[in-house]
Amino acid sequence: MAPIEQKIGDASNSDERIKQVGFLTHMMRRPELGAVAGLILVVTFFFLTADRSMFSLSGVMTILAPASQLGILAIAAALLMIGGEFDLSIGSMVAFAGLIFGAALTNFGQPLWISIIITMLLAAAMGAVNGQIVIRTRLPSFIVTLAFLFILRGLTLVGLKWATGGSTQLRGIGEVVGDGLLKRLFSGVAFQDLFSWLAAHGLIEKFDNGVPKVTGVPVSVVWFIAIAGLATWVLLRTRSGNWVFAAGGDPNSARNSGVPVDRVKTGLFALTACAAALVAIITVLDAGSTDARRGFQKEFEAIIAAVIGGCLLTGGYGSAIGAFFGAIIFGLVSIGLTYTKFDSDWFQVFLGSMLLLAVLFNNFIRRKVTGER
Amino acid sequence: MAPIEQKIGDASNSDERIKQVGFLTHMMRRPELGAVAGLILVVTFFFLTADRSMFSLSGVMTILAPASQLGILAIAAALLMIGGEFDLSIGSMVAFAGLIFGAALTNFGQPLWISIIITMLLAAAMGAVNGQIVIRTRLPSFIVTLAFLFILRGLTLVGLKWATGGSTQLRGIGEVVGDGLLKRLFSGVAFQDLFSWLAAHGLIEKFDNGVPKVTGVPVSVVWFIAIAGLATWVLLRTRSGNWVFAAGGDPNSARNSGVPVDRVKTGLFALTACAAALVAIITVLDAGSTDARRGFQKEFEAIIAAVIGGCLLTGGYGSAIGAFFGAIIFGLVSIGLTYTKFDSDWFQVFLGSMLLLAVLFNNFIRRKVTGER
Amino acid sequence: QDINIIAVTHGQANDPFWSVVKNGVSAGAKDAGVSIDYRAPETFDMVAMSQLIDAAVNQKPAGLIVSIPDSSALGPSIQKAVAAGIPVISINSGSDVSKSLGALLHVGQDEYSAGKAAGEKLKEMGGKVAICVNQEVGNVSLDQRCKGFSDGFAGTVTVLPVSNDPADVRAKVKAALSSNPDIDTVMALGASTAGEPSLAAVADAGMTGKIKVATFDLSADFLKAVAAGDAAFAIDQQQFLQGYLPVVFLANYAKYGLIPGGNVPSGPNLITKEKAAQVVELSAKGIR
Amino acid sequence: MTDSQSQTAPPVIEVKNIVKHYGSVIALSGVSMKVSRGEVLCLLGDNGAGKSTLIKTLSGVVRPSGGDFLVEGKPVAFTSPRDALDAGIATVYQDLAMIPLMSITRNFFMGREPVKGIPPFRHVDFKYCSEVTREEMHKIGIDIRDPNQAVGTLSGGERQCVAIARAVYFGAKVLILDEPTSALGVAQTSMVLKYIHQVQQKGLGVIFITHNVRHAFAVGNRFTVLNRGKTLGTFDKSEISLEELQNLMAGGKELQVISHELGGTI
Amino acid sequence: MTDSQSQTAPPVIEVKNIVKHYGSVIALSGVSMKVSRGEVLCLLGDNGAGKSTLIKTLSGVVRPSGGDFLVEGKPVAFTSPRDALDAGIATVYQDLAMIPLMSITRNFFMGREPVKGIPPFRHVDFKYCSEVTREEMHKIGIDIRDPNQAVGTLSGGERQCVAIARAVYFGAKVLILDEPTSALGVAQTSMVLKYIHQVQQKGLGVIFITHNVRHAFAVGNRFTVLNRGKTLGTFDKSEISLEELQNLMAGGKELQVISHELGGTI
Ligand SMILES: Nc1ncnc2c1ncn2[C@@H]1O[C@H](COP(=O)(O)OP(=O)(O)OP(=O)(O)O)[C@@H](O)[C@H]1O
Ligand SMILES: Nc1ncnc2c1ncn2[C@@H]1O[C@H](COP(=O)(O)OP(=O)(O)OP(=O)(O)O)[C@@H](O)[C@H]1O
Ligand SMILES: [Mg+2]
Ligand SMILES: [Mg+2]
Repeated sequence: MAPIEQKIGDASNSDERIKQVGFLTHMMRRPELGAVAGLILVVTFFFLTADRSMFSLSGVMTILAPASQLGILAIAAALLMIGGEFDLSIGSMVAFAGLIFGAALTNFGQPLWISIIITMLLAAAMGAVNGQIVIRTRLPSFIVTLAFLFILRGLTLVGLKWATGGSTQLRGIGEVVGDGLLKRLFSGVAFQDLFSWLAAHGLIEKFDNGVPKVTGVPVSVVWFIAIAGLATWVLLRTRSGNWVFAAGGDPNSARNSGVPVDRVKTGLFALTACAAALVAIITVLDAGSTDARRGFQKEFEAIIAAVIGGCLLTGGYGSAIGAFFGAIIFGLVSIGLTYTKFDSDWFQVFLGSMLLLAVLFNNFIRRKVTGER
Repeated sequence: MAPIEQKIGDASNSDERIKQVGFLTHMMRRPELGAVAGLILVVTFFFLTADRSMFSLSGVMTILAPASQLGILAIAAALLMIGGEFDLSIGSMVAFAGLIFGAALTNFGQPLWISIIITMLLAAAMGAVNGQIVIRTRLPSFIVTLAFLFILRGLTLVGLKWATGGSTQLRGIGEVVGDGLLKRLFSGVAFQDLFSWLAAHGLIEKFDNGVPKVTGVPVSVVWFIAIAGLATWVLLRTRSGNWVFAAGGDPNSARNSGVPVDRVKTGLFALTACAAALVAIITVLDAGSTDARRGFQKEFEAIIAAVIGGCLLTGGYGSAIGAFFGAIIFGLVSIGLTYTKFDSDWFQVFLGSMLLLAVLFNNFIRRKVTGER
Repeated sequence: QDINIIAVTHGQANDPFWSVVKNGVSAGAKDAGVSIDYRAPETFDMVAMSQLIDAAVNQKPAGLIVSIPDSSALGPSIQKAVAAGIPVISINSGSDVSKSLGALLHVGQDEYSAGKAAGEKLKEMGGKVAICVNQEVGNVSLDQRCKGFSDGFAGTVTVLPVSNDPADVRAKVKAALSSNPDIDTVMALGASTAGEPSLAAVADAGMTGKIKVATFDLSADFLKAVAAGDAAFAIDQQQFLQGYLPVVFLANYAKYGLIPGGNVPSGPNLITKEKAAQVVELSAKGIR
Repeated sequence: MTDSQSQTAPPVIEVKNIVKHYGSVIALSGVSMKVSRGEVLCLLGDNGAGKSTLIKTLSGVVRPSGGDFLVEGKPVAFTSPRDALDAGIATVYQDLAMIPLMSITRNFFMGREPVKGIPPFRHVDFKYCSEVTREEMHKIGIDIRDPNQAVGTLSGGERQCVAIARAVYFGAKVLILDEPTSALGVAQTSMVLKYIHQVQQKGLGVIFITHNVRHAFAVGNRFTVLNRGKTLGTFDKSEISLEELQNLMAGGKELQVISHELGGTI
Repeated sequence: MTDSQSQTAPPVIEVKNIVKHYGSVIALSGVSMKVSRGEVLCLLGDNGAGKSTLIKTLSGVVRPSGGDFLVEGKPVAFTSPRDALDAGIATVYQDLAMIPLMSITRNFFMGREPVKGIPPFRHVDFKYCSEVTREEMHKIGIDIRDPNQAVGTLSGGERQCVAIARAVYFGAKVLILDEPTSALGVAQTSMVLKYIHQVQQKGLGVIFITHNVRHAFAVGNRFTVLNRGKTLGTFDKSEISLEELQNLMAGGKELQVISHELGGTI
C-alpha cells in the first residue's frame, strides 16, 4: 500500500492550487485591454509611415471627430451584443432620426428641445418595436433588424422627398436653429475658452490671425467619452449590467434565475436606437442638413469596432471600454491612411489588413498574458 | 396508501407517450418547409398586385436568373452557417475571382479551361486561408472575413487598374472566348432545342420572327438546382454532412467525439469561395465584362437567403433546400416589385416588409404545425 | 390607351444626382400624359441592372430609357429590347455605343467629358495640385468623372476615397490638406455627399478662398458657397433634362411617331458665382 | 402526518392532474402531488419519468398544458420563473441555470442582486456579494479560489454546489432541488443532506429529486413515485421500506438479478 | 494483482507525474496511475480534485503541461480526441460531448459513421444506424420514442445513457467513464454497472469515476484517490474497506458527524 500524504486544505484565502500572477497580468485579463494593444500597434505603424501632422493636436481632433460618432454607436452596439442581440438597423436609424429631427425643425417649425425629444422618443419606440418583434417571434435579431435596415432607409427617402418637395437633401436646419446652450450641447466644440487661452499663451498652434487652429474639443468627443464611462459603470457595477451579461450569456438560464430577459433586451434595443438618434442629432446640427445616405453601413462599422474591442458575437462577453478603443482604432485606420504616402487605390487593402493585424495582435497579447491555450 | 397502478411500458415501437402526428405535420417539421410557406405568401402577394407578365414563362425566367446566382452563394453560405461560421468576403470574392478570370483570359490570353481552373484553385486557396486564420487564431469568422471583404475588394480595384491600364472596368471578355461546349456550360441558356421545339409547336410564346421569347433555361438556374440537390444529399446522407452539423452544433463536443472539426471548417470556407468563383465565372461570361463593384453586398443577401430558409445564425441547424427557397423568395421580392405599380422610392420599404413578413409567416406556420411553444 | 414607359438606370433612388433624374422622368410623364416606371439596382451592379432591363422588356413597354455605363454587360439586354420592337433611348452614359446597340438617340453627356471640362476650367483658374474626392470608388461613372478630371487638369491629381458619411469626408479632406500643403484644388464628385464636407474641411484648415473647391452636381448649400465666392463652381449636367426629355420623346414617338434626329447634349453647364444664386431654390427642390 | 396536517393549513404547493405536452411528446399525463411546510417530499422515478418537467412547471419555466396548480391554497399561473421566485419558490435545476462566462459571484446573485445607493447612482456592492458567495460556498464545503473566476471553469461538482448554495440562500417558502447530489463528492453530499434537514427545520417545504434511494430515505418524509408521466403513488416514510421503494422506482424491471450479481450493493 | 501482472504485460494506460495548469490555476500537480487489461480502476476524489482533468488528458481533449503518458508501454502525445479514439480509448465525458440540435442517431455515430457505397456515392446508412441506436439504447434500459428526436429534448438521464451506450459500442481497448451513473435511475444504474462488468470480462481496461463508493466497490478492482490535484494513493480492493475509502475520499472532513445525524445512510 502506497503511503498516504494526508494534506487537508485549509480554508484560508491563499490556495496552493493557484500560481501567483502579477498585477499587470491581472489587468491584462480584462477584455478591453487587448484592444489597447491593438491601438498601440496601429499608432506605431502610423508613427513610422505617416506625415507628422497626423499627431499634431489638430490631426488628433480630425481623427477623433468621426471616431467619436462611430464610437457612440459602437458602445451601444457593444451593450446590445453583450446582451446577445444585433441591431443592423442603426445605420438606417441615423438617417431616419435625422429626417425626423430635420423635419420637426423646418417643416413643423418646432423649437430645438421639442425636436430633440420627439426624435429620441420616436427612436426609442422604433428600437422597442424591433426588440419586441425579436422577443415575441424568437426570430434571430439579425433578420428582423435587417428588415428594418431596408424599411427605415426607404422611409427616409420617401420622407425626405415629401419634406423637401422632391430632393434627397433636407437643408436649412442651421438657419432655423438659433444659437443657444442646448445647441452647443449637441454641436460645435467644447472648451473653447480653454483652447483660446492656450493659443493666446502659445501653447497650441494658431492661425496668423490669432485664432487657434483647434478651437476646442468636438462635442461628439465629449459625448463619446461620457457615454463610454457611463456604459462601463452600468455594465460592471449595476444590477442592469449584470442582467445584460446574463441575458446574453444564456437567456434560458438567466430567465430561470429570475432575470427579466425580455425587458432587458427591449431596453437595449431602445438604447441602441437612441444612440443612433443622438448621432443623427449631432451630425445634422453640425452639417446643417441631412440626406438619404446618412449613416450608410454604420451598423457594420459599429459591430466591427465592438468586436475589435473584444465583444463576443455570441453574446455574454465584452466591454464598453473595449468598444471605445475599437472605434478609435477603426477611425485611426480609416483616416490615418490619408496621412501616408500610399496610393489610395490600396486603401481598402490597407484597411482590411490593419483591422486583421489589430485583432490578431490584440488576441495574441491577451492569450500570451493570460496563459490561455 | 394510494393505490398503485403498475403500468410497465413495453419496449414495442408504439409508445403511449407519443401523440399521433399526421404525415403533413411530419413533413412540415423539416427546417426548409417553413420557407415554402413564405414563398407561397410572397407569390400570393404578387399574384394580387403585379402585372400578369410576371407569371409568364419569360417573367419566371427573369426572376430565376438573379435568384439562381444569389442561390448558389446562399447554399454555400448555408452550409458554412450550419458549420458554425460566416463568410463576409464572398461578395468581394465574386469581384476578385471575376478579375482573375478576366485577366487570365484577356491579359494572359489563357484558354477558357485553364482560366476556369486557375480561378477555382485561387478561390479555394483564399477560402482555405480564411478558414485557417479563423481556426488557428480562434477569432470570430465575422471579423476575419470582414477584413478579407476589404482586402479582396481593394485588390480587385488595384488589379483592374493594372489589367486595364487605369479603368475599373475590364471589357472585351466575350470576344476572346470562342464558342464551345465549355463556354456553354457556364453561360447562356440550356435546353435551347427543347424551347425551340416548344415554340415551333406554339406551346410557348415567341417573337414575330419565330424566335421563342425564352430561348432556354439560364445555365445558372441549372447549376443552382444541381448544387441544391447535391448539397442536400451531402448534408443528409453522408458522413461529411453529419460532421458539418456537428462542427456547427458544438465544436467542442464534436471534437471530443472524434470529428475533425478544423478540417471540416476549412473545407467549408474553401467551398464557399469556390461558389463565389463559380458565380463570378457565370456572370463574367454572361456579361462579357467585370468591374470593381461586382458582387457588392452579395454576402448579406446570401446570408439573408440562408436565414429565410431556416438556418440558425448560431450554427448547427438548417438546410440547403431552405436556402434554395430563401434565394427564390429574395429574388422574387427584389425583381417582383418592378412588375408592380409601386413607386421605386418605396422599393426598400417593400423589400424590408416582404422579408419580414416572409420570415414571420414561415416561423408562424412552423410553430403552428410542430406545436412548439 | 395607356402608354407605359420604363426607365432603368444605374443610379439608386437615394443618390442625389439620380433623384433629380427621377424627378425629371416623373415631370415628363405628367406633362406628356403617360405612365412611367423608374427602376435601378440597389447598388452599382451591372449584372442586376441587365436583369432589370430583361424584366422591363418582358412587360412590353411603349418605350425604354436606359443608361449604359457598361456596354458589354448591358448590350445584350438592350439588343433584346430592340429586337422585341421596343424603342430605346439611352441617357447619361453610353453616348459612344448608343447607336450601335440600336437606341434611337442619346440624351446627356458622358461623365468623362464633364470631368474633362471641369479639369480644364480649374487648370485655367491656376490649379496645380488637386485631390479628387470620390465617395464611391469602383462606381464606374464616378471613376470616369475622376479620370476625365485628371486628364483635363493635367497637374498632379490624387484620388481620395471617402464614404457617404460627412464627418468622415470632412476628416479625410482635412487630413489630406494638412499632410500635403501644396494642394490648391479640391474636386468633389457629389455636391452634398462630398462637396459640402470638403468646404467645411477647407474652412477648418483656414484656407477658405485659397483652395479652389469645385463639385459635380448641385446642392443648395454648395451653390450658396459658390455665390459667396468660397467655392469655385459646380458642374451641372442638367440631369433633370436627362430624365424629362426622353420621356417626352418616347411619348411623342408612341403617339405620333415623332423623334428628334440626333443626340441631345444636356450639359455640362458650369455654375459659377454669377449664376449660382438663381439656381439655389431649384436645387433645393430637386430640379437642378 | 399527511392528511391531518394538510386539513388545517393548506399545503404550500399542490398540483392536481398536471398535463404537459411537448409537440407530440407527452411528458406528463396527469400528475398530482403536494408539499407542506416543514416537510421533505422526495420525487422519485426512472429516467424520463417526467420529474424535471414537473418541477419546471412548479418553478414557472414551462407552462402546464392542463391541470391545477395551487400555492398555499390559491390557484396560480406563473408566466415566468420570476413569478415563482417572487412567490418564494427557489429551485436548483438539473441543468443548473448558470452562465458559464460570468463569475461565480455574479451567477450567485443573478436576478436578485442587492443594490445600494439612491436611484441615479444605485449600484451593486459586488465586494459584499463576493464575500457572501465565498462564505456560502465555504459552508457547503467548497473553498473557491477566487469568486471572480468564471463559472465555466469550475468542475461539475463545484458548479452544482454554487447552484445549491444559491437556492438555499434565497429560498423563502419552498426549496426545490432537482438531483442536487448527482455530481457531488461524499463530503458535499452529506453537507447537502444536512442542509435539507436544516431547511426543513426552519419550516420550509422541500421537494427533493434524487435517484439515490438511500439519500431519499435519509431526509424524506414522504415519497412520490413517477413513471412514464404518471404518479405511481405517494407513500409516507412509515408505509414503505427502502427495498420496496427501490423496486417501485425501477418499475419492476429486471433489477433484482443484477443487484444480486453485483453483490447487492447498489 | 497490482505489481506481479504489470511486470508481464505493460498496462494499457499509464501516466506518471502528470501536471496540468489552466492559466494560473493548477488542476493537476503530479498524478500517476495505470490501468491494465481486464481491470476496473476506480478514480475517486472530492469535487474539484482533478478527476475530469486527468481523464481529459487521457482522451486527448487537453494536453498535459508536463509528465509522461504511456499507452501499452509506448509514450504517446495525443493532439486531438481523434488520436485517442484511434488508439482504442473511448470516453464518456462528464458533460457528455453531444450536440443538442442533432438527432440521437447522428449523435450516437458522430465521428464514426459507417459508410457504404463507392467513393463518389459513398453515404451513411442512417436507417441501419437508427436500428443500432434503438437496440443499444434498449439494452441499457431506455426505450427511445424516435431515434430522430433531437438529443436536446431528452431528459438528463436519457442523455447520459446515450453517451454510455455510444462509448461501450465503440470501446476497443479502454473505456473511460466520468460519473456515468450520476443522473441515472436505479434500473439504469444497475445496467451500467453490469456493462462495466461485461466490458471488463471482455478484457478491456476500464477507468470508472464516481462519487458513489458503493458503486465503486461493486465493480472496481483498484481504487485511486485524488485530492486537490495530487494522488492520495492507490489501493487494491483487498487492501481497503468501504468505510476507509469513503473517509479517504472526503479528505477526512467532518463527514462522520453528519452521516451519523442522518442515520449513517449515505
Ligand atoms: N478551463 C479551466 N480553467 C480554469 N480552471 C479549471 C478549468 N477546468 C477545470 N478547472 C479547475 O481545475 C480543478 C479540477 O477540475 P476537474 O473538473 O478536473 O474536477 P473533478 O475532479 O472532475 O471534480 P467533479 O467531481 O466536481 O467533477 C477545479 O478546481 C476546476 O475549478
Ligand atoms: N423540450 C422537450 N421536447 C420534447 N420532449 C421533451 C422535452 N423535454 C423533455 N422531453 C421528454 O419528456 C420526458 C420527461 O423528461 P424529464 O426531463 O422530465 O425526465 P426526468 O424524470 O427529469 O428524467 P431524468 O431523471 O433522466 O432527469 C422525457 O422522455 C423527455 O424525452
Ligand atoms: Mg431530470
Ligand atoms: Mg468532473
